[in-house]
Amino acid sequence: MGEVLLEDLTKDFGEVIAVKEVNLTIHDGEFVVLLGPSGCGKTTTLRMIAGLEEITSGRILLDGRVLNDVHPRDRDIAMVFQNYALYPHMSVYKNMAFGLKMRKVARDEIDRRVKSAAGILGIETLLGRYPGKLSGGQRQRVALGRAIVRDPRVFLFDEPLSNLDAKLRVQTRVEILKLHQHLAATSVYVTHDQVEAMTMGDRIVVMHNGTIQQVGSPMEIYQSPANHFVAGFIGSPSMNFLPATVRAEGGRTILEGGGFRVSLPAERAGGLEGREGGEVVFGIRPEDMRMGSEGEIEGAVEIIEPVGSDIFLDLSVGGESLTVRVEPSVRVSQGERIRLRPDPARVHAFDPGTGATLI
Amino acid sequence: MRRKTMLRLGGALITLFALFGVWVMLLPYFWMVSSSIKTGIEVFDLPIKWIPDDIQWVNYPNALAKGAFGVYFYNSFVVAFAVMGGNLVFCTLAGYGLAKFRFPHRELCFRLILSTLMLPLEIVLVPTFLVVRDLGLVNTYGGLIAPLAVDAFGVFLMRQSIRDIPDSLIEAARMDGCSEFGIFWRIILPNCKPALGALALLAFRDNWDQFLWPFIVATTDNLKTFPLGLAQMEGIDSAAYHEIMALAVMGMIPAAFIFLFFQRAFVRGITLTGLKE
Amino acid sequence: MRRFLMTHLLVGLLTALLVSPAFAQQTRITWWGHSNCSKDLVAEWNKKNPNTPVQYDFFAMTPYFQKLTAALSTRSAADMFTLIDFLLPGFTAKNVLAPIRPEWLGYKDLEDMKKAYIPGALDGYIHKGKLYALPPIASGFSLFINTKHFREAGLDPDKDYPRTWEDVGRIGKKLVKMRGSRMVREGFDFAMHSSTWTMWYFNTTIRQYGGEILDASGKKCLANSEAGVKAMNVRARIAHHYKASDPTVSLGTNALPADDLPKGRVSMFITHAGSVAQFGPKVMKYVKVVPFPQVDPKKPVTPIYGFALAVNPHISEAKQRAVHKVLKHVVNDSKTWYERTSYPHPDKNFLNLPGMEDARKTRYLDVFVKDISNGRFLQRSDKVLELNQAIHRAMERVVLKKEDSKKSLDRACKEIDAALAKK
Amino acid sequence: MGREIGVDRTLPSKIRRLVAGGGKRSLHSHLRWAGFFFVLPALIHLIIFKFYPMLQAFRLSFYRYDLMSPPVFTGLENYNLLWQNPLFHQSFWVSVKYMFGVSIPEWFFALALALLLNRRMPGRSVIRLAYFFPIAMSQIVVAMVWKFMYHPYGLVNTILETFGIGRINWLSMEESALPALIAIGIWRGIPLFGVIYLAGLQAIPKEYHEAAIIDGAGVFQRFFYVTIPLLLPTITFVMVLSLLSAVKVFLNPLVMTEGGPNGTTKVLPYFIYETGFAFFRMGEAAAASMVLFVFLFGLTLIQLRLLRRGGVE
Repeated sequence: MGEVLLEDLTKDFGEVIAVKEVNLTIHDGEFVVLLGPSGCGKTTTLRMIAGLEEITSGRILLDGRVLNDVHPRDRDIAMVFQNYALYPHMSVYKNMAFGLKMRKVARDEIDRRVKSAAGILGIETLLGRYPGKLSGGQRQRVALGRAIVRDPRVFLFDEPLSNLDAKLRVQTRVEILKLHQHLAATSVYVTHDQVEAMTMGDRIVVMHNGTIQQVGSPMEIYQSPANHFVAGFIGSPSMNFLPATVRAEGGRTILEGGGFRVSLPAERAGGLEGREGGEVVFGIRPEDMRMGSEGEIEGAVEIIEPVGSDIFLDLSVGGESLTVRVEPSVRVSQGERIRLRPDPARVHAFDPGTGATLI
Repeated sequence: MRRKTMLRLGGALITLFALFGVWVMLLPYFWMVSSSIKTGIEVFDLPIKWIPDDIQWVNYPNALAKGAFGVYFYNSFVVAFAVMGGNLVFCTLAGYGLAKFRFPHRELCFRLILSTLMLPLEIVLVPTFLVVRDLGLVNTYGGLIAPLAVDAFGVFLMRQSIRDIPDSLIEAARMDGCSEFGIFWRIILPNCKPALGALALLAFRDNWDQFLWPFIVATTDNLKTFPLGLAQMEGIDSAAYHEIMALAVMGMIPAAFIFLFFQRAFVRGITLTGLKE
Repeated sequence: MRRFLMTHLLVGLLTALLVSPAFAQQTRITWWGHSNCSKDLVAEWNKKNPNTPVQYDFFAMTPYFQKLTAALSTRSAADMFTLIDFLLPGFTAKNVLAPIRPEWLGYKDLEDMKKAYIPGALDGYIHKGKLYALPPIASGFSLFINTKHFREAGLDPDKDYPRTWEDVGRIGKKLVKMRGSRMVREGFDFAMHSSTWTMWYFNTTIRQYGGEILDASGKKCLANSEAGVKAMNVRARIAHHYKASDPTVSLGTNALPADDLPKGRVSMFITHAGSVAQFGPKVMKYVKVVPFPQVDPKKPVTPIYGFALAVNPHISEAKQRAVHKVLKHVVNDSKTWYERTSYPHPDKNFLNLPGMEDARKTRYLDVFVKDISNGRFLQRSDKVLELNQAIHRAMERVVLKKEDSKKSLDRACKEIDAALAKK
Repeated sequence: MGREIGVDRTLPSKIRRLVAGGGKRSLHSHLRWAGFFFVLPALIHLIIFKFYPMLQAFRLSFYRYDLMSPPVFTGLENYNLLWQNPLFHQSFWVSVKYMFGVSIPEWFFALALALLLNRRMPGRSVIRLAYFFPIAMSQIVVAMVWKFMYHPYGLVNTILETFGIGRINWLSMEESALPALIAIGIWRGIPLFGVIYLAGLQAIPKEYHEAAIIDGAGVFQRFFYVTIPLLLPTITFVMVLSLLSAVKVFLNPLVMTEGGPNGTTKVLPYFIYETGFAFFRMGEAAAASMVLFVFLFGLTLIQLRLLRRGGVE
């Protein structure tokens, strides 16, 4: 079992409120990713779960038991640290055995568990070495091994891949996922990398300024961002935002701005009801537009960025910048004026004041 | 090409200069050792003879026989090691507390501790003596050791050193089920060994050396330390330079010995104490 | 957390262990001295009196008396301790010495006791009619001359030795040996390694000129009087007029000045009786001791001093009685004392004791004791150390920087008056 | 979303905190106490053996106290006496001269030594060892050995005479006694501060020098624009420590000169010691201690400011 409940979790460091009234349920066996830019409170939340950070108010429950004043060692939670936090003066074996030794587990049991974890991670041959003599990837595995041997109810990962190079990062990502499937333990994973979050998380919790912006599966978050922030944060290159005015013309709702005029199908326009004549933020992802002569958006090509599989074009639309993804076969030249047609099902609009998603 | 020869020449000059400096630094030692194996009359003979014709090893046993030097050496060892131990334990504990915990008035605590660096013993000799007397410690090992057992410099050194140990090690240990003291013992101590070495060496040297305080506190012969024994040689036989030097040589051996073995660790220890920030 | 507390407890326990007093024996008598010359006497006592053994500890170097002060003030001093005579006024003014009881030592009273001693030998230890310390040593200063150097210079050491300070300068000049412009042998030298030695000479010389350092009330400095200036000039003339000594060698902080005579670096030197034993028979073969130089040999004044034994007033009367027994043992037999310590004893009959004939001749006891009987103790004052230092500094200015004697002494007197004015 | 079980949000935050904390001391205040407990032994020790005596000394400075009779309150008299005592002024300046006389050369020589030993040269480890050796020599031995070295017939004069310079009685001349003691202080201090500098030098990442070389900086430019600025924290640290340790000197004047000649080596700690223990004027000694303390405190404050500017917290 390993169901984690965060209730009104708040943390303030004096003046700064790092985490504000966070409520979240993490189900048993789930892999939840806390995602957000640095300083959003995700790591603080994780550390509160671990018991390393004091809770200002609110509660954390694990399987119904309040953890607030439970010592980290008694929480049955293991953590993989960003810098791995391997004890430099202990061999790999001792590093992995340390937590069990502290819990007075019998020696042969420790041996069995360390060896088994080492087997899973393929680090049997490293057991006698010291952390200083290991490569980054090896250290990463030892850190994972140290968490595994404890057989905890919850695994916490604090940006565990940020110290690895790009290739190793992808590889380890897969391994962690496999490991998760194998162990089926609840995992909370903190990262600022949306690719990691999208590929790994059963659910993603997007945080910003200490509050949860949205909780959902990767696709939910991608397709139906709860607000302007989530929409902008998820996706790469990020969603284009253009100021627009809502117009109602002949039963159709039209978003109009400098250089574009997008008309919405009736079933998508519900969220804009009563806003006719008002300002909104029109949002569209680069991949949700097609080039075409009858397109509703018009702009001049400023920068052409071929990345191999695609080409990204930076356009100037009514003085605003807009990025679009086009097929690699498309041939355009700088300064050329082109027209784009957005997929009406993928058009978003946000309240310019609150950032709330309107459609 | 010319530049290169110039550089090489410069390097050679610097090496020569360094060697000359070595002699300046070591001359007193040579003189000390040389004097310790001469007869009393030869010590100031001119021109100076570094190795006397007739080496007087007998000066050593003779000098030792002029006081209870076995006892003095023993006491110096007891005091030096006990104070060193006290420093290692208390300074490291305090350094850890100051480096890694947040508690109210932590900075004030640190400042207060540092401010004691400005209090030479001579300034507070009498009040300190009164305290020791009130604790019933006059003429005890406790009295010799207790007032010296914590040194602000040691606290500073250890704090700087421990600050460089990543917080995550401590947190990992906390999650691994270590008690707070266990963290100190199993994680912090092994990871600040070089600084501990440097602290131990300095503490040993400074306290092998204590003169004024033992002089005031030790009231019987069996509690005198080596420097007191050495100093009283002047009272016994003020012209026995050769024997005084023999004692000086012997008194230097323990500290020199420890230094020879730990100088590398010492340099490393200082290097790693976060002065680099 | 529990282990953490346990460790604290352990440390506490260890401290408590260290705290437990190392010595708790009650019958032991403790004695602090400034040198270990009494070592053998103590051993003898302990053999005879196993129930009241004496634990003798000696502390050399100047800080001994400072240590004594600290210990007396905190009531942690030994039961008995050695005290140099001139510190007595400072201690008696503060009531930290128990009076010596002549009746416990076998005398009727103090007057009776005085009769047993060389006249004046106890004067330095009497305050308001009570004796506060018992001197086993009466030490004076006499002039040591190197007979070999005298003969080399064509002088007869038995006839031509100096009687007056002017003689010292005049003869000293003849004994000087130069190499180029540098003096490699001095004719005469003053020991000046501490302010007290300086004061012994200066106080004596000013008295030889009929002056005193302080007035009768002890509150006013008279060192800059005519006698004082003359006394200071004695020093200046030997160094600068006769050039019999090298100021850069003779003064102040010279490492160990008593070493120069046996090494032949100085031909005449003033020191105390204990030096005879220190120099040893090899050196004494060519060293002769003659009386302390005077201004007017018909009106001789010499310096004397002594280390005396005092009793801690904070111990019980019974214990004081026991301490007196030890005192009696120490001073009982002046011949034994002399043999053990090589310091003359102030016993009136000291020289006439059986078995002393040899010592009188070979160790110049006649000379020493005669000088001692002309001796006067240093100026009594509870500010004596400040007096000594002020005069010492004045002397340094005169000899090293050739400052005018009067001017230098004026400054010294200013310093002394300021010190005396303090309570 | 996710508000299955919740504490009523309308409750004031204080009450919420109470509910969360359960009224007991929470885990983390526990941890804070643990930190305090680690510091506690040292703190208690310093309170007993440093602060309390210091307060006592402060109190005593307003009393006339000869150690043996009870103290008498005299207000500011002790300070007044000191102010009027030329010997105190002399001692103060002797201490200042000694302090800067020892530490300023130490700053430079120790840095030079560290630079020297940081170079590659044949037999470097042996040379290093030889230079650092004086660290191991104990103070009393230093005092005694140097006292004999400065003897009119001692080694120093022997060497000078071979160069045709006349004999000087170093410790007996007003002009030379303090410089002689200063020389010892420097000799003994250089190795320790050399180690500290060496440590600082070795902690400077090589890249900075390499970057400077690429930028075309010469040896001296690199020294002034790379080494010195990066070494600044170490430099200020050495400055503070060398001054503080120099001002404490006591044993050398005691053993070697007894403060003479003419008071030219009577450093303030010696003055304090003498006034208290030889002249029995503890109150005056305590007042002098206070002056020394305030002086050091001021000096350290100035230096700490420099230190902070140098980048050390």
